[in-house]
Amino acid sequence: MLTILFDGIAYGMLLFILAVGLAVTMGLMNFINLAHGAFAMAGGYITVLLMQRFGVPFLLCLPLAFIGSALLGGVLERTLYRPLYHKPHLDQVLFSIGLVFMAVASVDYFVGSTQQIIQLPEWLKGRTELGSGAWMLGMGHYRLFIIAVCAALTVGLQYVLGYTRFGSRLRASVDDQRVAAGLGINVNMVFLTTFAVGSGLAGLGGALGAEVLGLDPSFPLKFMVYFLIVVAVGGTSSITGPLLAALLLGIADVAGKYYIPKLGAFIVYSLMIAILIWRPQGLFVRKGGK
Amino acid sequence: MAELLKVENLRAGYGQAVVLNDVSLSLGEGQTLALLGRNGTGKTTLINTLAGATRQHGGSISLGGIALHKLASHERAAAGIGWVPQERNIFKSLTVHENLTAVARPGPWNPDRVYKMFARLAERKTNLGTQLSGGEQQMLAVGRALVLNPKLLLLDEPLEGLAPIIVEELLRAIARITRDEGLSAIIVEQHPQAILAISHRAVVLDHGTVVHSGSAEALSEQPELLDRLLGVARA
Amino acid sequence: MNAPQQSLLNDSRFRPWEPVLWLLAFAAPLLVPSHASIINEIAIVALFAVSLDLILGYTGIVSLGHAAFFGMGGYAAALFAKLVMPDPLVGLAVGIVTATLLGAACSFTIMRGSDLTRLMVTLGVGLILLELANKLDWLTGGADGLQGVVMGPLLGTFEFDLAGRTAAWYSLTVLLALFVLLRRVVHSPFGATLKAIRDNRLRAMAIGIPVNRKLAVVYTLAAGVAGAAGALMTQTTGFASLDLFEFHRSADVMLILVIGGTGWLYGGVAGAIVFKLMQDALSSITPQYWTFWIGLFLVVLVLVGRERLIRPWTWFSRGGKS
Amino acid sequence: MSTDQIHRNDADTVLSAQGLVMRFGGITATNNVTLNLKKGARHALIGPNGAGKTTLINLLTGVLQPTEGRITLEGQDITGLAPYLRVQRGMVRTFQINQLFDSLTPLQTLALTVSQHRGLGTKWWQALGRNKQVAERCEQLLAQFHLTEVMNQPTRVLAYGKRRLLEIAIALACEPRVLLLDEPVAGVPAGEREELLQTVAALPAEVSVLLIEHDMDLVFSFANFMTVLVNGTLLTEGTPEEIANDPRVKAVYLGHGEEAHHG
Amino acid sequence: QDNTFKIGLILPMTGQQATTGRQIEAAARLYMAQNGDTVAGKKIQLIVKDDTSLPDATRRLAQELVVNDKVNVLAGFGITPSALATAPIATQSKTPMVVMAAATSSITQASPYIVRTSFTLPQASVALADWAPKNGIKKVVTLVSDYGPGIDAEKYFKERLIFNGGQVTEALRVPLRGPDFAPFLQKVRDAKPDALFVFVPSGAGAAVMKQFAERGLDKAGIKLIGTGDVTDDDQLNDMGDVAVGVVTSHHYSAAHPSAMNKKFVEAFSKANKGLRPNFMAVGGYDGMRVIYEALKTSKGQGGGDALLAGMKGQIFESPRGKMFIDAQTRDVVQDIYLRKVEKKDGQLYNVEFDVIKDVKDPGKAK
Ligand SMILES: Nc1ncnc2c1ncn2[C@@H]1O[C@H](COP(=O)(O)OP(=O)(O)OP(=O)(O)O)[C@@H](O)[C@H]1O
Ligand SMILES: Nc1ncnc2c1ncn2[C@@H]1O[C@H](COP(=O)(O)OP(=O)(O)OP(=O)(O)O)[C@@H](O)[C@H]1O
Ligand SMILES: [Mg+2]
Ligand SMILES: [Mg+2]
Repeated sequence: MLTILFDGIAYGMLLFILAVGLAVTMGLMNFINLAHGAFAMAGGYITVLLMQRFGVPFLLCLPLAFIGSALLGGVLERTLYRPLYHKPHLDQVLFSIGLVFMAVASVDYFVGSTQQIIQLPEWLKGRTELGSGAWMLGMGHYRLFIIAVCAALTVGLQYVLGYTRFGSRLRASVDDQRVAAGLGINVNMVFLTTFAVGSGLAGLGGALGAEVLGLDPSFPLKFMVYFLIVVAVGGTSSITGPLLAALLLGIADVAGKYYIPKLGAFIVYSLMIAILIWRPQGLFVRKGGK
Repeated sequence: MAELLKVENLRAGYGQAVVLNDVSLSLGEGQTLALLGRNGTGKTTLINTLAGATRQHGGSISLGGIALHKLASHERAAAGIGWVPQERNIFKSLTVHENLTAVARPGPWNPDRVYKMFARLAERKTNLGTQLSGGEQQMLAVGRALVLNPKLLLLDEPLEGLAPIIVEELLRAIARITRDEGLSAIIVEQHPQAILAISHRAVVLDHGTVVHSGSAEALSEQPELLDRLLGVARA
Repeated sequence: MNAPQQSLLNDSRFRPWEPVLWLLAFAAPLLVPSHASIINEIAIVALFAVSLDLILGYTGIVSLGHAAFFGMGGYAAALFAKLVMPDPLVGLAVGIVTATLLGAACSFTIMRGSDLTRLMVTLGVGLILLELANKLDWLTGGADGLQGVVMGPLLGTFEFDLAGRTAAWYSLTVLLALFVLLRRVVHSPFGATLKAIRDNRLRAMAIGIPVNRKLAVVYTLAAGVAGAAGALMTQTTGFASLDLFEFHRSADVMLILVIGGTGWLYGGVAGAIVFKLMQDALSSITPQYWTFWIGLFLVVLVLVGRERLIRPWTWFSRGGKS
Repeated sequence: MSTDQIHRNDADTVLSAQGLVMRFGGITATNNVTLNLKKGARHALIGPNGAGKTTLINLLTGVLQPTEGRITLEGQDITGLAPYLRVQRGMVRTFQINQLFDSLTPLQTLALTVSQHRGLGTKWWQALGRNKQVAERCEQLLAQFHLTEVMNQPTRVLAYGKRRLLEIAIALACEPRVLLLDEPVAGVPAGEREELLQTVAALPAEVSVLLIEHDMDLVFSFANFMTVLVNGTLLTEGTPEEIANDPRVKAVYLGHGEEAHHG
Repeated sequence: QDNTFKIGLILPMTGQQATTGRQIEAAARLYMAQNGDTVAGKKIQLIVKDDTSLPDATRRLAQELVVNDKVNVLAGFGITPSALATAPIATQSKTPMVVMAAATSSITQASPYIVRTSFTLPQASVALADWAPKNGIKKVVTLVSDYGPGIDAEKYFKERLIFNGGQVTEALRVPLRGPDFAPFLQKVRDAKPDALFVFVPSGAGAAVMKQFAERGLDKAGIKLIGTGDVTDDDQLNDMGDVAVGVVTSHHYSAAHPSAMNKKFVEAFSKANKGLRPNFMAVGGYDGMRVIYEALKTSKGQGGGDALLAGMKGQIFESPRGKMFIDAQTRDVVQDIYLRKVEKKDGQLYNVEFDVIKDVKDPGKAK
């Protein structure tokens, strides 16, 4: 039972890393970027290719995946995304889906459509078991590792967005670009940084997730729904919202499959619908006042 | 008195349309300029152009020797512009406090001093921008410009929607600040008498050009001229 | 008739090109008989997209679960043909009614929340129905699809031929009938209240519009029309499978609608024609990588803008807006 | 005071709020407010910024649900009634910040409002302009608010002044019996303000109007009864003269100098 | 015109099933390259279409191929619903339909014009259920993807295992889109069976295998067995050491020790940048052979019924071994091998160690 809880948490954390960038672009920048998964895929493929072709160690691949996707995100923000901030959401949907299609076909063309498999270093492969019986807790080392990375990231992000001015400057820029600029905020820079970091996080998530979720060219489409669930249920106004939503989703998914495998996908979706009907703005909304 | 702002042959507008034609004016340190004119004559356009939010077609703006027209909008705040836009444009997803801290620059004005000036805001520190009354938003807009610690305040109809007593207070505060702290200000108002009393200079716009420029005192003493310049008769 | 009345009525008048367009559509299966089946598919997808336009374009409800109703109508019609009687028109009616009922039942889910919430709730409903159809395999055939659907002749006389010409005319007729109906609806006072809700809910309420009730009604109506499209699909292919409910079908139809432009009904039709023809052409040129070119098209479409894309000569002159 | 006023809730009171309380988290925006709007009244509601005037309107119209208190319209309890039903009973408002249908034209907006108000809102088989009475009423309204020239332009491209006029025209298109105006002339040029308020003042005598406004010249020329709200609490009520000379009102709201009335 | 013989090959070339399409297309082209493109005086033309695994698209494409392109044979069909959706077209137009991939038992019953050259899941699972009890595996948990083929595999494996005195303690079905196998595997671990029987579509096998090891199921003494899809040749190498020792049953392994197969594997990987052919490829390759031979026996006539007659009863040597097309059921009858994953020259292969001869599709027995 504890093992299931543990697995759920790890799975949730992974979803969180993958989706948190989207929570930022969608929630804070108000841009519907369905191509988010494509950046995650980029991170995954960077890792796989570096490991397979150049023998770069896994741990080194993670930051490289982050940087690579962040650069990619930055370049695309500069060239393609920026003119679209003012366009209606539906146009953004159309555009970002177009990017996904292109990404999927390109990866297929250059790398091929087979599942890519990552060989983890030995020390991440094992498993530790504590206790016994119903209270046995089995922890895969890799999952432990994911939880650690994610926890560190959460703390860092929370700090940046909550305790630095960057967070409020970002929101100010989104609320009213023209006035934010007139009041001394370098809006372009703020957006560029945010977008790049968001994409970088997705890339990191992709690199970490390739092992658990699998990696093939259809990755961005396959997981889009999951990202959206995390963002919608978590609400978009904080980091803790998506985190808790991802954990909830992860645990519900894993526990649901374990205890009532017959109901499979029902659980996650019913849970999501129930939550959203109950709290239409997501579980955690930014509230003023005291 | 040292000259702070010098605007020469300014031309600006929206898209291809030119709204301001050859506007020139200047303002000294610690002075207040009343910018008057009928509806739609380009007052807001002038203010926004100074703040860098409108497309400038020609002319030059210099602020304390800095060529403002060469700077991007966000660099102008650093150069000393503090802007209160006509529609207030409070950042709606930020709290009152964040609205101030997000843009604040080091200097004598900080959020606490703003709270002292508008006690109402202090009570509403954690409200989001959308959770303020109309007048509270106006106060916040003024406060937000002050924490930029500007050399030049641009106030676009700052009295709209404020209770008479607050209007009174605010006018007194502006007079005090310009006098004691050497700040300059440009104030746009549709009701001239109130601000002419605290201004040093007055400029009247019509159809995007300056039609009158002189001392505020002189203008307020010539009601017939004022009437002619701002007359209710509309085209 | 005073000037305001005249200009109000102008909006709902038929334009001269409209009958021409429809005549062309109906002539198409004769003009290009070899492509009757794609014409049929376009007509079905167009109807589906038009139904989405009713809620997305006119009422501002984003839905990524519209396939739920498509699938419902489809399965209902197919099951009816298989288990009860093979008459297409009765089957169509059954499909519409079931989808309408489902729409009414689901309409409470879209009353509250932001675009994103609605997006996710509709998507969730769609996926749950997919799972349901999967689990009810004794009825639906599960993941293998429902087989043994044999349609009787249309009106008792027109057999569905292999080339798909009967199918194409059948679908086109249903499309036209429902299109004309919806066209009436959106130009009526009822339609105007929908647009009002889309533009500003708060104000809509403040002039006495019962917002939630209208949303429920229009959602139900759109569900019924989507059900009709689904029914046409299974009837003309003689097969129903789970992918009728799939997420990507909802997503595709949204793409199609947005490509054609929301809020004018013809957007769905135009989008269906462009998207389907392009997909068909590209995927026969490069069956492996056609998605790349579709993607590129979407990106360019958005970056350049729908209006400018069809006026190439404006591409290089500096636009006033940008 | 409050019990007293409830008893004064006599026959010619159209709209009555009794003991309204509205709390936003820890903020009490409306604190036990009791207000009676008489039939045919030209009633002004004034008070410092953030006194709770807009909140009170939101409570009356049902945009917000009061934490405590009761609202009656023509003797019937409407406290829990949905906003649109209140409108259907004749209580109509304008918004401090324009709330318009951006993609519709003024003509369509008004036609829709009039149709909805005349019970045609569910008609789906007939075109919007088909009804002759509706079209005529639209024509009248457009002319009255100087919107005829722009009637076919999308609302979003209209100049601010026109949009403001449309905002009020919509309210009148609902043929209100009770009209609540929240700073209707804010942003309207000085010269046009009087004209606008005159249109309102010229409404049939049985229509009751509640006006919120900071422009004191206008308020005093319009109102025949005034209520002052401070910090969510009712400070005082009375005729314009009584209010103008009330030292408490001067202290918290009006200020001292004449020049303070920027109008 | 009259001298061409058209084969409409409808496959998923994009989306999650894309690898299936790629393998089959490559194999079909290889067969044509090796055997020439003129048969019985007819020029063979291959028309490839992408159905993105959407049954209604498959159907429409088939319809267009039949009506517009006047193809003589329809072929391909990556997933069961696609094949089933197209069956009525084959019947109506009397066009033979060669199923090269889809593996649900019932497909061939959907139309008298369907011929299958791939395999059926019952075939593979039954063979494994015969082998398991003899090798000390009595208590088994099954884990299959929740769709037609998976359910087939579960059903036939279970029946035969029970028949052989074994026992299925739990039957788990994972959603097709289920990205994470962890909870299911945890359940298996807690159930402590002798072995876990797995069927997942090729592609997902690697994930199962790795998580199987990660969760310590191997150390807990649970064996992993499954149909050959799990250790798909296409991906086997990337799976790494976790795959070593896994026992599967299937009709084809790239390591099948025959001269013909060696040649096939070599030629295939030479033509496709070193790609290793998998069981999909062999289905496509043999499918082409069946079509070629039928065309020959019908003397180039190309008529649907004549072709069909030519296809029925073909017996031949395929890279997989000996196989034939049952004239009655039009389904493939073939040897099913038991294989174990082993490392040879640094590469992983499914090495065959046992064979069950001439397995008919057990689904047809009833
Ligand atoms: N965004 C815009 N796009 C195009 N034209 C504009 C825009 N904003 C203002 N204008 C036009 O520019 C002219 C000057 O407008 P501006 O807002 O500067 O006037 P103003 O003097 O501030 O008026 P007010 O007293 O109403 O605030 C007007 O004719 C107006 O129509
Ligand atoms: N949603 C909310 N959450 C928290 N506080 C709110 C909310 N809405 C309003 N308030 C507070 O309630 C008080 C009353 O606001 P209201 O808008 O009613 O004032 P007002 O009298 O209309 O003022 P003004 O004259 O400035 O428009 C204000 O202090 C405001 O900050
Ligand atoms: Mg202005
Ligand atoms: Mg207010």
